[in-house]
Amino acid sequence: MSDTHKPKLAVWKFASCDGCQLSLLDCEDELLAVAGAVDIAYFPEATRRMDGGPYDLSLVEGSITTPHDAERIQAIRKVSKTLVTIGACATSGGIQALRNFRDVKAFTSLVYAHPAYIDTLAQSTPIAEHVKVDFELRGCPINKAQLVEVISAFLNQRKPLVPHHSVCVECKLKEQVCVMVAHQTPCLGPVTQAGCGALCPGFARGCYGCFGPKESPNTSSIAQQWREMGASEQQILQAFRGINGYSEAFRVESERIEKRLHPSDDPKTP
Amino acid sequence: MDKRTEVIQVDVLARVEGEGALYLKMDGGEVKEAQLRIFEPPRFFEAFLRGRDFRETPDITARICGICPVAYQMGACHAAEQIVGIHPEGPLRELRRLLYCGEWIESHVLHIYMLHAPDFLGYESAIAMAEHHAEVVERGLRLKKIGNELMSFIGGREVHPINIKVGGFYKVPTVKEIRTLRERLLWGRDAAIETVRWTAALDFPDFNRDYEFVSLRHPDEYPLNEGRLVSNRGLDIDISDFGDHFEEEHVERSNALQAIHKGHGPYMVGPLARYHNNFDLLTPTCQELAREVGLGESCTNPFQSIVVRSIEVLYAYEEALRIVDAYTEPDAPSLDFTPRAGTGHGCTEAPRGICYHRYTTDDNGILLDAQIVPPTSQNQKSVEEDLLHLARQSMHLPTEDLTWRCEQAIRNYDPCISCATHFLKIFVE
Amino acid sequence: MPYRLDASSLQTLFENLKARGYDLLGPQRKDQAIVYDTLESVEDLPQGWTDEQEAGHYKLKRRDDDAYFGYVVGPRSWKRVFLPPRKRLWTATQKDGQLSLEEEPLPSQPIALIGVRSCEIHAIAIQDRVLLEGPHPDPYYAAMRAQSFIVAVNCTQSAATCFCTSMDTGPGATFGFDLAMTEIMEPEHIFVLEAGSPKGRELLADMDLENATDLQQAHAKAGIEQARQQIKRELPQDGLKDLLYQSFEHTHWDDIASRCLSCANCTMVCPTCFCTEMEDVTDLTGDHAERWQRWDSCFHESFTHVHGGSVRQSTRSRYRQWLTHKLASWLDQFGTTGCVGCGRCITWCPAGIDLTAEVKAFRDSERK
Amino acid sequence: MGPIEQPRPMTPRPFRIETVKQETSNVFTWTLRAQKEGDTLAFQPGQFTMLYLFGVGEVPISISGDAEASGDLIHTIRAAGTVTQAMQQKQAGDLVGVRGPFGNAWPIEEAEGCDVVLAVGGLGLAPMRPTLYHILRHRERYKRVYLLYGARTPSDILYPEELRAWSDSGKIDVRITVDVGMDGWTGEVGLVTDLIRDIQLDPYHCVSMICGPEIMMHFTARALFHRRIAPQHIHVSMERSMRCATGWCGHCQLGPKFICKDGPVFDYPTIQAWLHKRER
Amino acid sequence: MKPQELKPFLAEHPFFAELPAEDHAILAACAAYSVFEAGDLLFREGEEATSFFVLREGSVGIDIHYPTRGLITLMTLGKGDIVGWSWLLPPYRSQFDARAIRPTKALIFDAVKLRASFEQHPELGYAVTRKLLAQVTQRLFTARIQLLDLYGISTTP
Repeated sequence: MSDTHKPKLAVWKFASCDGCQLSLLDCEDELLAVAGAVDIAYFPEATRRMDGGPYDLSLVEGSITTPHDAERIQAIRKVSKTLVTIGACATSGGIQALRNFRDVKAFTSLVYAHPAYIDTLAQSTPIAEHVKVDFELRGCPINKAQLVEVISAFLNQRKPLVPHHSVCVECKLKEQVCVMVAHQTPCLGPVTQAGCGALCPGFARGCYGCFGPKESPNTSSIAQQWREMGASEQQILQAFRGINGYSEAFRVESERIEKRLHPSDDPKTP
Repeated sequence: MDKRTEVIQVDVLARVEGEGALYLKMDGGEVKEAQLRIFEPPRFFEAFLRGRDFRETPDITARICGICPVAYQMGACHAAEQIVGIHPEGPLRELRRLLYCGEWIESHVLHIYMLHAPDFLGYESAIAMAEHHAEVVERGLRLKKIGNELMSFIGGREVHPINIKVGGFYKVPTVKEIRTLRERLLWGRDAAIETVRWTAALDFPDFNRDYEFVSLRHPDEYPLNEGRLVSNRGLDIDISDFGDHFEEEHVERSNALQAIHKGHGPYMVGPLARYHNNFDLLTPTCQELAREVGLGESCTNPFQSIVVRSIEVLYAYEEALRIVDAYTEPDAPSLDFTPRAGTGHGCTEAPRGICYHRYTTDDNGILLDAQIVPPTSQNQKSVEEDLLHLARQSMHLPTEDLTWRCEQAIRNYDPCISCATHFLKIFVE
Repeated sequence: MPYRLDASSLQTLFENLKARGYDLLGPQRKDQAIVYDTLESVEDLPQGWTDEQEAGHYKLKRRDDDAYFGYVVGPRSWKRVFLPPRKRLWTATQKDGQLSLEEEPLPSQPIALIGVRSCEIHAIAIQDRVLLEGPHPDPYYAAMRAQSFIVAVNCTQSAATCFCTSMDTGPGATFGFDLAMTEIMEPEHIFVLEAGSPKGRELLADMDLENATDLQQAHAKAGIEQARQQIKRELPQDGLKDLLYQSFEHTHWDDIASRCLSCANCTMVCPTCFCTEMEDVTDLTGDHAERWQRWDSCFHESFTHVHGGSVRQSTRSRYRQWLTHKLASWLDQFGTTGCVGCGRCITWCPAGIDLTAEVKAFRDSERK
Repeated sequence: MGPIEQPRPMTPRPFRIETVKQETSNVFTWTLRAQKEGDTLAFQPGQFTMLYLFGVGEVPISISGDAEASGDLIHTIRAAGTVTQAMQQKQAGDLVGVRGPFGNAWPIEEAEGCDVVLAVGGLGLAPMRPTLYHILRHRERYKRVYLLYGARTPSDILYPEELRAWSDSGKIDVRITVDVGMDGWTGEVGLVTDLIRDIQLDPYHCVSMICGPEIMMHFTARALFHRRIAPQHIHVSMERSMRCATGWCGHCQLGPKFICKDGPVFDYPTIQAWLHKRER
Repeated sequence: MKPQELKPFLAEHPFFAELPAEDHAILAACAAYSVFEAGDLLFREGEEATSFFVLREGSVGIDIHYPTRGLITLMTLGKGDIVGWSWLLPPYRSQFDARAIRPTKALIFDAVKLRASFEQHPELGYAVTRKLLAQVTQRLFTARIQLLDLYGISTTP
């Protein structure tokens, strides 16, 4: 039933939890419209049909963690006109990039009896470290409205309307009360990119950085505010070293804090 | 056909969560090997949990699986709460159950309508199916959407909810707010009944096996959050004894670990197991409907798991309605506690079956050790045995049909391969 | 002529407004703050609560009396009424070679704003200049303004972050209201009411109230005077414009930038900040498009985006733009400062940056 | 036919693309016609409109047609960003939305009785063209008129036939220079500022209008100062991020000025101090 | 043309006008009057720079040959401009081609003689070098602005 006039869509998975591709299936109201607008040529989670490339739009979920995947992404890039990464794993290495701060060999033997069977890279890296990425959609998970927006923008050949400003802006647009100022709750909102809809402050908790650093994030200043609110260095370190811990701004700040905590240590040691 | 020699290989299994492959080797009419190969790369959750604050476990372990994050969040909370000696009761417990209903609905409906049903009707996908069965697919999408709305309502969002914490929630809904769910749930209950009738009318291969069904059992309720671990072969243990009765092994072809019941072998977890062990605790509507559609109190045909899942969807809708109607606001959104050293266990019924957590913390609540056993790794051996039996039984089918049939047999389990690789801790001392 | 209204009769004022077709918007307690939202009755008012404010700090506290308006200002401002955070401007459909645009209907529901502070009236007056007095008046803003009824409440206490006395914008309301009330707790809990417009006079006439006594009027004055006395912060205006224009290359901007999160909270809570973004969206079919206007901020990199990059790339340059605009170039543009001294940007800055202190730093370094 | 309903300033009016003319590899000219009868757009030289491409977005574009010729609306557009690139894909018959006109005009009246120096760089010729049309129509009102035009390469020269015709008419002294001479170019190679050196003018009765990249305008103004032309008689057309064009959105501020409502045309002293601020 | 006949040209030319008359005499001794047809080369890239030109009329292009794009003119020079300064400093080699675009009249100086007379009359050398540097500075400015490729940039989204 392939429609040759429609752009061909492919969805690819690397190391991830599946949540971002699930977000596409979670677009209950738009799913059939998406299927009407694009030709879903490759999306194993949703269909047995697996058409070959080239694809007009590839959505890539997950990070690169094995030598095989490092090769696979090259092949995918070659058959994709536009390549969009979806989610924190694909854009910043994801939570599994926490391994990047530790010794992965020790990790493997901790989890597997026969680590020799496991073929893994020392680091979990974002797709953009391997191939050219046309657009990165942030989030853990991505916001499904933003996903629909990215697909719409692609279909209409325009720039996706995905702001890079802080979570605070969304929070204020929703007229929520600032949890940092009014509740003294540490929050990463001021340095985190919007996109979630300022969910956590709406539920009276601090943002924990699902969408990664915003444009020009002042991580040192927010760390200082956390300190003044009574957070320990360890807490601040862990806050930056979370889901987007390997994204540059958060990584640099966490390494700075780590140096304060362990002035003489090599950053690789746990 | 009787001397069939062939290797059937499906490199990328479709309509399963995560990436796995099927490998079937037949030689001279004998099925030599049947494997569910998992090449989803490992993500080392248990390793990087070490050194983190135990209060972070609901947020971190949710990321093991985007399909059933609540299962991980609940297991993590329960284990953590056991360490600090708190036990959220009343409205807090009910809200957790309501959230879990949302996840069951979302996950089960996704599997029923989008992943499994196309097999029975011969479509490559639900989208293709929608061309001829638009009403059915739309019903499925709406049913699923309500499950997601339930999760967003309580959890903030459907994937990786943010409102879950050790001790309860960050914020709880008001009675007025929760009642807004009612109309949708009523519609969902009716649609769930239709779903049961619709799935029961599908054609099922004649395939039954004698499984050891392992699930939770709670004296008063169909198990979601808690209970004892039981089986149809006499197992009846506290969840903290999980490690004494189950073990995991690492096989070469797989990035996943496989579990067995010590001294018993492979076992099955998930809807069929829960249904078998807890039929008496389903709502009357569920029980009556099960009888009406010809499903007994037990089901041993894994292809019929789609019907059992539908029954569980109905249960989840009815349970959600019950909770919504009876809800009163708790005094506080969560219970207070002080971190302390200890070991805690959590085991809940994820849509795919039991999901076990065990954490050990120091005085400050920093994790010293973590073990997480997701359902799919527990089912993996059972899947392979199904494949073995099915291949023998279906030797007469042309390759294409046999391949599809085998794929379908894997999908019977709604395997979540993403989860399967996050797992399992082996003790290397 | 001022009138007296018993505190216990406040609801009758609300009823009178409702009877005239107004929806009421006013203060209430939500998520540990006092915010402006739809009011049903006096029951919704934050009676007996007050707010404690400092740079980067806000806390609700119980009062030891039952004052209805015993707080200062919260995170929301009235600009949400006239310039909503997000609003759709039009919907377009393109089909069969035809392009049709449907404008969003203008609002038609009259709104009564209950509890508007003097500084907030000044803020509304400033936005009037921006959005009504230019070459292209904003039709939505104009419609809302024309339909609104303003019930001012004079401040009888100040927050630590207030500096309206420096800006000459309070604490008592002098214009721009239909009704102004002063809440008096002692010796009895009453409001001294004054009309500021024909609409207000008409309403007061209908309510058939007693005149306020001289003593009651004196109490009201004293309350306002008390608020004036409590003000601690100051932002002297003399030479401020030139000071900021001349400080363009000052190193103190770097110091601010080391603390500034460029999170835009200050601009979102500011009652005069008017910058917006125009967002064009489409649906998946490509047949429908919409334009939305939403609050934007000069703290965003995208704000000055032109092909090839942004004009203001650093936080330093963006903070400088904000402060210089607010306190200096605003005067050149609109003949008024852009600041009313409400202190919101100080309170709601997660990093506690205080513009009065930053301006003082520029002044002090100039004097050296 | 009833009266034309005035749309709100933020609502585009549908216009149809009548013709598309490819000027250079990435510059094209649209002739647009209002879809509602009588919905023509009266404008003054120097003003701009907001052009809306359905589903893609909106951009400010200067009007480059003849203000005194009734009827169609003419825009010369460079395909540079997302929106303008998508615009380049459009063909005659397609619809676009138009808001405007917005902004102020070139000081064509102030220039009467004076020598006129029009200095343009790159695409800056397009916004200047309405002024040239005006001057040609009312040539007797002006003294010496120079068009000094700097382009990147000979193939980037806009409106070459018109330039030749203007030059040949003897009504305007057209001088062109390019940054890089290629393709057998025998004209000048160098900066547009170099052209100022050789022109004859009466510095006390001279009005200059400059349109081009900001740096080009800056140096051109400087070269004119050297010729003793007073800064207040030098006018430039500015660009900044423009979203609403109505003065509401705040994006286009340059110091105390809004480019969209106070400009885009400014006399040099007004804008000078802000042109050189380093926004670092 | 005799050196003494060249002297009036030098006195009028903006490049030399400010110099004292005795300097004009020295310069004139190194100079000759020359005429180029359109297309004639004044000098060629890589050759020894033996001459220095001061343009009186016409137009000269400074060219470079670029394999895929042919002849590219980097700048044009006209009346009053100087052409060539490679003769002043080692290794005394021309860096570009200089070609008459239109019929061009110029004063041509013998660079070797010129350098020698500068050695003898450092004040003259200094004065000419200053003049030369002023033009070099102007051309560097032009080159820098051209490097910005200004007309290629648009601020339209």
